Amino acid sequence: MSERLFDIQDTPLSMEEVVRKVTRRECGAIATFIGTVRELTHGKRTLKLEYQAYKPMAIKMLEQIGQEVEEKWPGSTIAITHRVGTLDITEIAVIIAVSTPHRKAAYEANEYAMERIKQIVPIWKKEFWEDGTKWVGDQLEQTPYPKGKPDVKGEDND
Amino acid sequence: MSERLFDIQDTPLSMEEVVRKVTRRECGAIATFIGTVRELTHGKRTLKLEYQAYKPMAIKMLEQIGQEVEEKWPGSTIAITHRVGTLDITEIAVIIAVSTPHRKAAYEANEYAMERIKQIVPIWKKEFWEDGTKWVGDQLEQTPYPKGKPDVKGEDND
Amino acid sequence: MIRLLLFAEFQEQAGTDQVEIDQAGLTVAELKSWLKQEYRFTSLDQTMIAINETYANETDVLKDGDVIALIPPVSGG
Amino acid sequence: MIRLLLFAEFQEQAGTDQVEIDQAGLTVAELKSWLKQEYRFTSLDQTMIAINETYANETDVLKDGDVIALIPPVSGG
Repeated sequence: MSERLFDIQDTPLSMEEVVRKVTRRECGAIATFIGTVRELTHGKRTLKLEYQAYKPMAIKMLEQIGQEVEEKWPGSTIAITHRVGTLDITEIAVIIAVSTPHRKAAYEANEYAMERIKQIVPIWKKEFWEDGTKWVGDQLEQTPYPKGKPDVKGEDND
Repeated sequence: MSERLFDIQDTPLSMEEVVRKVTRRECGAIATFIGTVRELTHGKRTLKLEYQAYKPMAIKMLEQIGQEVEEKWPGSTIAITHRVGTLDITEIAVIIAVSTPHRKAAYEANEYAMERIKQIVPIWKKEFWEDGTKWVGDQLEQTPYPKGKPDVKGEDND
Repeated sequence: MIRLLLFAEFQEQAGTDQVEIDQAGLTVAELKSWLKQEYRFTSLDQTMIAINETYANETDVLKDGDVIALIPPVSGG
Repeated sequence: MIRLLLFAEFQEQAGTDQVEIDQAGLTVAELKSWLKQEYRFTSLDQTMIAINETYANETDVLKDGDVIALIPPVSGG
């Protein structure tokens, strides 16, 4: 089992493993977010997804998110693993686990990390529908890079 | 394996099991909260904890929280399992899993459920320290029942 | 008869997890007063009463066959 | 030489996941213009350039030996 706090892998993700990485004696709260492949988006049926990553850079960006989280929520520990390859409906695409001494911070830090993943981590999703395929990441989900580039410093996300 | 969405059990809790109960094809987001036994609280060292529940009523109250969540966040599914008995440091006391079509609601509903557990579910925690024991649940953590009784209708928690 | 369930500190104070009481007709408020005298329980003021697994009001009346529980401030989670 | 990594739609448009280019000295902005002509890539305006695994500015200059990547809007999570 990998002990990397931030990882990209092409095999099914294990909640137990990611949560274990952040479990510590001084923490009473662990908030976990699990992103799964949803069948219907805006009424359109997804058959499967494919995720592709620029792996070394994606891991660096996940590590940066980790640093941001630990600065904003002192005492927190975060681990993130993102899946790549072909995923079926209900399979897990990403797991974020954050442990903190107190509960509120665990939720906040987790949500922050998820927002940042969607902004700066070089991972792309290809949707497979009954009538075609598309690499998403543009206006389908959000306006990308409103400032012309990803907000790599994180100033705009409080 | 139990298929009760709301349960009290005296054996170690499984994240995989609780998350599986809320995994659905139409949901892309699952927020999980895991409460673990923390070693230090306000600088005092905990050796272990004991949880006791009024089990049938506790399950009824968890079910009520589930109804509240499904009313407040339509389309969500929630499962909660609470442990009873003696727990060592880092063992899991409670798992709350909420699946929703969209991410934001999963975090919100999860946090709401946790607040409600601490208000209305008849479960008690006994702390074991090096110099003694105590059933907590009074001013140590919060002022209980500010309105003279638990807010069983949930009006005050938005 | 009415069955009275005891948890946490009350269970330890009483040395048992339940007792039978013959107090049908009392209100919840009257039950608390009676318990203070009979069992010398402390901290009953912060304690809720459940009747048949539902939180009761102070004015609710106990009936024969009810299952009553003392619910001190909870601390799950 | 400079290695140019391609992902997602660019990888499919080019039919390969990387190409070698001999364009040291160009700025990132100039590289984008060159790529538009050379490969007829669409949607380069919304695409970031990474130099050696770090997001680059439009004015950064490519050096020999750099590993460049086209980063279209990301969609992980």
